[in-house]
Amino acid sequence: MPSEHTDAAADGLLLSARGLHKSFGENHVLRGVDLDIAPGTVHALIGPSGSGKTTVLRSLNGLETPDAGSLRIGDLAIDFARPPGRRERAALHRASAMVFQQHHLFPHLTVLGNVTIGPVRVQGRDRDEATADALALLDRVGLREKADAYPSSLSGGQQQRVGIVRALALAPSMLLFDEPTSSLDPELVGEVLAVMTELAADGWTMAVVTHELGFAREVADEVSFFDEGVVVERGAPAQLFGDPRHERTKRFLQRLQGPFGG
Amino acid sequence: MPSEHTDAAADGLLLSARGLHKSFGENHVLRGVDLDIAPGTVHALIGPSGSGKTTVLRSLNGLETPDAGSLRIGDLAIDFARPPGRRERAALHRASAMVFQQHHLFPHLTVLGNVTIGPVRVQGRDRDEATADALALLDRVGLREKADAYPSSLSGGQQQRVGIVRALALAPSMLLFDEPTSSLDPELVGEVLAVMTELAADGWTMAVVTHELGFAREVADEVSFFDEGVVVERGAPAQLFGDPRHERTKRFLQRLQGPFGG
Amino acid sequence: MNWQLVLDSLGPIALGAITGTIPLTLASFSLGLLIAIGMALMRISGIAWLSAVARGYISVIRGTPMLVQLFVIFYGMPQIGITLDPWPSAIIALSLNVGGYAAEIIRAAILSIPRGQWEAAAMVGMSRGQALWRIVLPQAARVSVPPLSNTFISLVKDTSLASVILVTELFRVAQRIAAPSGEFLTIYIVAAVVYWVICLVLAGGQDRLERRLDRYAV
Amino acid sequence: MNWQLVLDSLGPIALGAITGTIPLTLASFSLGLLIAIGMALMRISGIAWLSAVARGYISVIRGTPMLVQLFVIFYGMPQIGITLDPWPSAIIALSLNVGGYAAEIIRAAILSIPRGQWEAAAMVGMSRGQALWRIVLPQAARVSVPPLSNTFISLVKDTSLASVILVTELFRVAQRIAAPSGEFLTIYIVAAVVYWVICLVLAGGQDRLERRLDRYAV
Amino acid sequence: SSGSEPAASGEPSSTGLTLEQVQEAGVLVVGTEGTYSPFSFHEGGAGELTGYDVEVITAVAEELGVEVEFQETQWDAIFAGLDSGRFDVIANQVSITPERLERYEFSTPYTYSPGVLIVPEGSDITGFDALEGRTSAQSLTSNWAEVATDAGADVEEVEGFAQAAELLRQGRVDATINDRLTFLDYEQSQGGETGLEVVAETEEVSESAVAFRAGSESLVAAVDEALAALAADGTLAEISERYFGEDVSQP
Ligand SMILES: Nc1ncnc2c1ncn2[C@@H]1O[C@H](COP(=O)(O)OP(=O)(O)OP(=O)(O)O)[C@@H](O)[C@H]1O
Ligand SMILES: Nc1ncnc2c1ncn2[C@@H]1O[C@H](COP(=O)(O)OP(=O)(O)OP(=O)(O)O)[C@@H](O)[C@H]1O
Ligand SMILES: [Mg+2]
Ligand SMILES: [Mg+2]
Repeated sequence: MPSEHTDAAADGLLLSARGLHKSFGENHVLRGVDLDIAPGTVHALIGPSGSGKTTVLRSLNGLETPDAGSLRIGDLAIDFARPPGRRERAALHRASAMVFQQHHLFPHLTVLGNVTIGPVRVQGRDRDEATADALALLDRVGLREKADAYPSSLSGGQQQRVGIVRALALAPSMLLFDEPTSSLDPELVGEVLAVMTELAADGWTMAVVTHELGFAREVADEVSFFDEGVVVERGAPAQLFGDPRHERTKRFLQRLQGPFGG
Repeated sequence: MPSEHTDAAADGLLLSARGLHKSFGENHVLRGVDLDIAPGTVHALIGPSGSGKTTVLRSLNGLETPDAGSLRIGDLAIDFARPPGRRERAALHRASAMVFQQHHLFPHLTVLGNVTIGPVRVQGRDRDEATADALALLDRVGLREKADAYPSSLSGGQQQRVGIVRALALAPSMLLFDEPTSSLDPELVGEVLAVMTELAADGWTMAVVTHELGFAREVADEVSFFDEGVVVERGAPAQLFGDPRHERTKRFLQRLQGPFGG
Repeated sequence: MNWQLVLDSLGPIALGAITGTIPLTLASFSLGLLIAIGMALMRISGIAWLSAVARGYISVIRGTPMLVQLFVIFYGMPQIGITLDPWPSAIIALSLNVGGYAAEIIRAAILSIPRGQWEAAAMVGMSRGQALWRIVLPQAARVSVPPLSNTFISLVKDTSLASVILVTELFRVAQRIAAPSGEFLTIYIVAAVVYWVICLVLAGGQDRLERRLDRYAV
Repeated sequence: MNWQLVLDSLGPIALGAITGTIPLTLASFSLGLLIAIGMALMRISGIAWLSAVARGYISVIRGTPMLVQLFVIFYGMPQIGITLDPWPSAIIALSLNVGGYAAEIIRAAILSIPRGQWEAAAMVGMSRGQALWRIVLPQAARVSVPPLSNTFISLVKDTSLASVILVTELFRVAQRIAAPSGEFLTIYIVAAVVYWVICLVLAGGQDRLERRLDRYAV
Repeated sequence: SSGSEPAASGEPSSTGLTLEQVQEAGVLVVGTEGTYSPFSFHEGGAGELTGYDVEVITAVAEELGVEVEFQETQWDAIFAGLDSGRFDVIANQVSITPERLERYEFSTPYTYSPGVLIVPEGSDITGFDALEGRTSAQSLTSNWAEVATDAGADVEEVEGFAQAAELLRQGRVDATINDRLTFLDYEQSQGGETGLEVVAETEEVSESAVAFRAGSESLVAAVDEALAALAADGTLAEISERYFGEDVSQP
């Protein structure tokens, strides 16, 4: 279940980003990105490689620092006009939790250790309580019996589900997914998408970078199409996939279907 | 173009494997695999994870040694009743060339170095001649200007295309592909499949392990469906995909389409 | 071979190992590791002057003979008013030395941990310090055990240099025994065997540690 | 500080480095690397007795003091009829030593190269020997440069031990200069500075090599 | 006699040491090798520290009315130890040389020993003039290397007499020059069967004495007095007879 402190602001949004800019050296990667996410909704981010989707998502979690723009998540508001301090970045880490493409589980900790290290060591929760919660979450994704296994002994799909549980256990106000299935064998993709679908149904607020157009179509409440560092087009999935307004969106959707169909 | 020494035997087949068995410890992975490939045809190998597809392909190239069974490629015939010697394995390496899933390019050599090291150092060909041929092949896959780049500076799709050129440059009698696109970003898959489609049109004999059912359907002449170490069903793609005879085949094809369609 | 001499020397030499070589090695290695971690972190801190200090330290320590470092600490520093006893001096010199060599090993090991681990730790809410101690260093340990054991095993034998600053250890005992009879070759071989036994024990520990850390090999 | 003595000693000590320390280091390191590659290959050969021989060699070499190894080769072997001159003895002892330490480094580096590289080499038609020299070792070099430079820099200073078997090098020259007056501390500091300069040059070489090998970093 | 010395008792310093300071401390700290037989070594190898120099300095301390404490170190650290105040004096067959006289003070000598030219039995070298172009093994600790060089020999430096003897027996050097006393002791320890023989003796006699930091005049004077007293009452001669079978404490 989503944590209680999911606070919508006056505008009814949980997250609102305005005019995010970011350059890596000469490379102007974000060129004014706006993003709005209402509480309890799933927002899909799609677009070609290099268009800045990952950079936006990492900015939301405080792993990347935009050069300009502003961001509000819940009651945390940050203006990137001046670089955020250590405190502000820590607050961003706390506000959302991320599921990485390459999962980045901690290989030297067991599955349970991966899930509880945040709640126990960082949030200072009671170990027994955190363990009980973690086991309940693992149970939900069908991995309770793997609690004492090390990540290296799990399949890719199992690892990714542990990554999701690690994020859930932090009780964030929203979840961020960066192509959570793109490094998985085709047969394992299903099990991860199924878990994500359930979370959406439970009312979690989610931002999902994905190439799985099927998932975006079925599960997302809203889709943003990125290209060259801006949101070119946003809308409900039915509209954006069925009747894309921009030429660039159309071309992208065709290209992704590939030469041999889906 | 395929090399000239593509020799079909009396049965009209370039490759014929019979009763291949292989165990890893307790794990009986291949349980009597038969495979026939006619010269100039594309044979797709599909099936669930762990069914033994990679093991078969590696056996064809001599990277794995079956415990029993026999294999004929061109005029090379090997009976695995007794373990093949170093000579026989070397002959297997020569008979076919493999494109690996993870490409396994040599990171300390340039693209050109990767492509020419086999012809020059192993086959003893003249360096200038081999270089000219390699550049021509690179040109074909659109990578001539990357000849002096190191693999680490290429995108995944470019790396995989170099892997294909490295295999072509060996002038083998057939090409083996082990899921050549499954580690690629969705957008890069197309460029690799396009090259493979061209090679098929040129008349190369190819064995392709793939999850890209679209490619198998359009390009393959024949498809073998693997499960638990045996070929459960083989046939033309239209028949096998359109009207699978075995329950297992049906279930697999459904699963691969996934919860959100293709 | 004078077997009687061998037998008679074995006891005192082993005693020298137990009262000198082994405690000196253990103390210096533990301290040295701490120094090394500090220096490695300074070198990769990205803060120019910290990094320069660490570079200078590593360069001087690795670049000059330990014998001279011992001399300077024990015989040189009293001339500027700092007089330390033999054991503290030896431990300082040896651990500074370990610190210099091990810093490079640990630096390489830390850099070998993928950036994603730091990021996952930050995402989970850890400070950089927490990420270092709970996530990165435990993983770096795996990579650095074999080269660190080279350093450790070298240290065992380098402790013999401490005899120039009045520390009595294995090799000094051997020299004493060799002096009256002149049979230095025989006695030195006995000493070598005792060193070898110590190093065998260490190598066994290294194997066990490597296997344990391999539990979670990626 | 006796500055006149410092000035007077600098020339002879530097000469000792040029005629003793440096050639001894270079010869022993090159030979030692070859031994190390051989031993590393033996250890991972999968052939039990080869692997056991390599293990034993590495254990004895790392486990016993180089001083004793020098003594055994120079003073011990004549007793079984093999008499070698100081320089050959020193090069043998030092390169055997480098071989022992570097073997473990190179073994770890070879094992760190993914199996796919061996397989791609086999696919291309290479023999195991060709795969090793053309594909695996060049990549292993990248991983092993930093720890090997630790070994190299240690060797520079360990050459001073060769003075006990009559090789005249930097440190022996320093001792000779210090002996009549007893000003060992001063002269040793001069010697340390000369060692340091040598090691700075080596560390510079290491940096350049690392950068060059990083060209194709994965 | 003193009073002008600034260093407080017990606090090591690189300046000289007065008799007063030693008496106040009640202990004379002596630097010695402990591995130099028969002058400074351990009984049977692993026993108590003993030897000619050790006994002489112990007797001197007794005359001064203070305890004696030994610090054992390597030869190349021994002067650094004295400089840095790690010990008060050195008793380790330190020969008096012009260079050392510039930096240190010495007591009256308590060992007088000629050098001997030692060769393998049956060698064609019969005197110093036959050393021209031959190789001689010499310890760095002694000054006999100069004699060898002056005689035209190539010098190989070794760590001690035992190594020199080994090289001679293995035929890898032609000769060695060392204290007669050292050779006598070596012969004794080998039961007379050394395979080596003395073929000549130097004119020059090496004089070894207790070494002090410069500025220790009052202490030197007291030690000289003690040595004189020990010579007078036959103690020195008695110690010497026990180690060498003759009195080497007098010229
Ligand atoms: N740390 C970095 N340093 C330099 N450039 C970077 C960095 N991270 C990203 N970039 C560059 O920023 C651009 C956008 O990258 P980003 O990863 O956000 O794209 P994306 O939309 O997530 O693409 P993909 O679908 O391939 O993951 C790319 O050109 C990338 O090379
Ligand atoms: N070198 C090996 N050692 C031990 N077991 C192995 C080895 N190679 C493969 N296996 C096992 O053999 C079985 C078949 O593996 P294989 O890679 O051939 O399957 P696959 O059909 O290619 O599957 P995937 O679609 O996942 O690539 C698996 O259970 C695998 O774990
Ligand atoms: Mg991305
Ligand atoms: Mg496979």
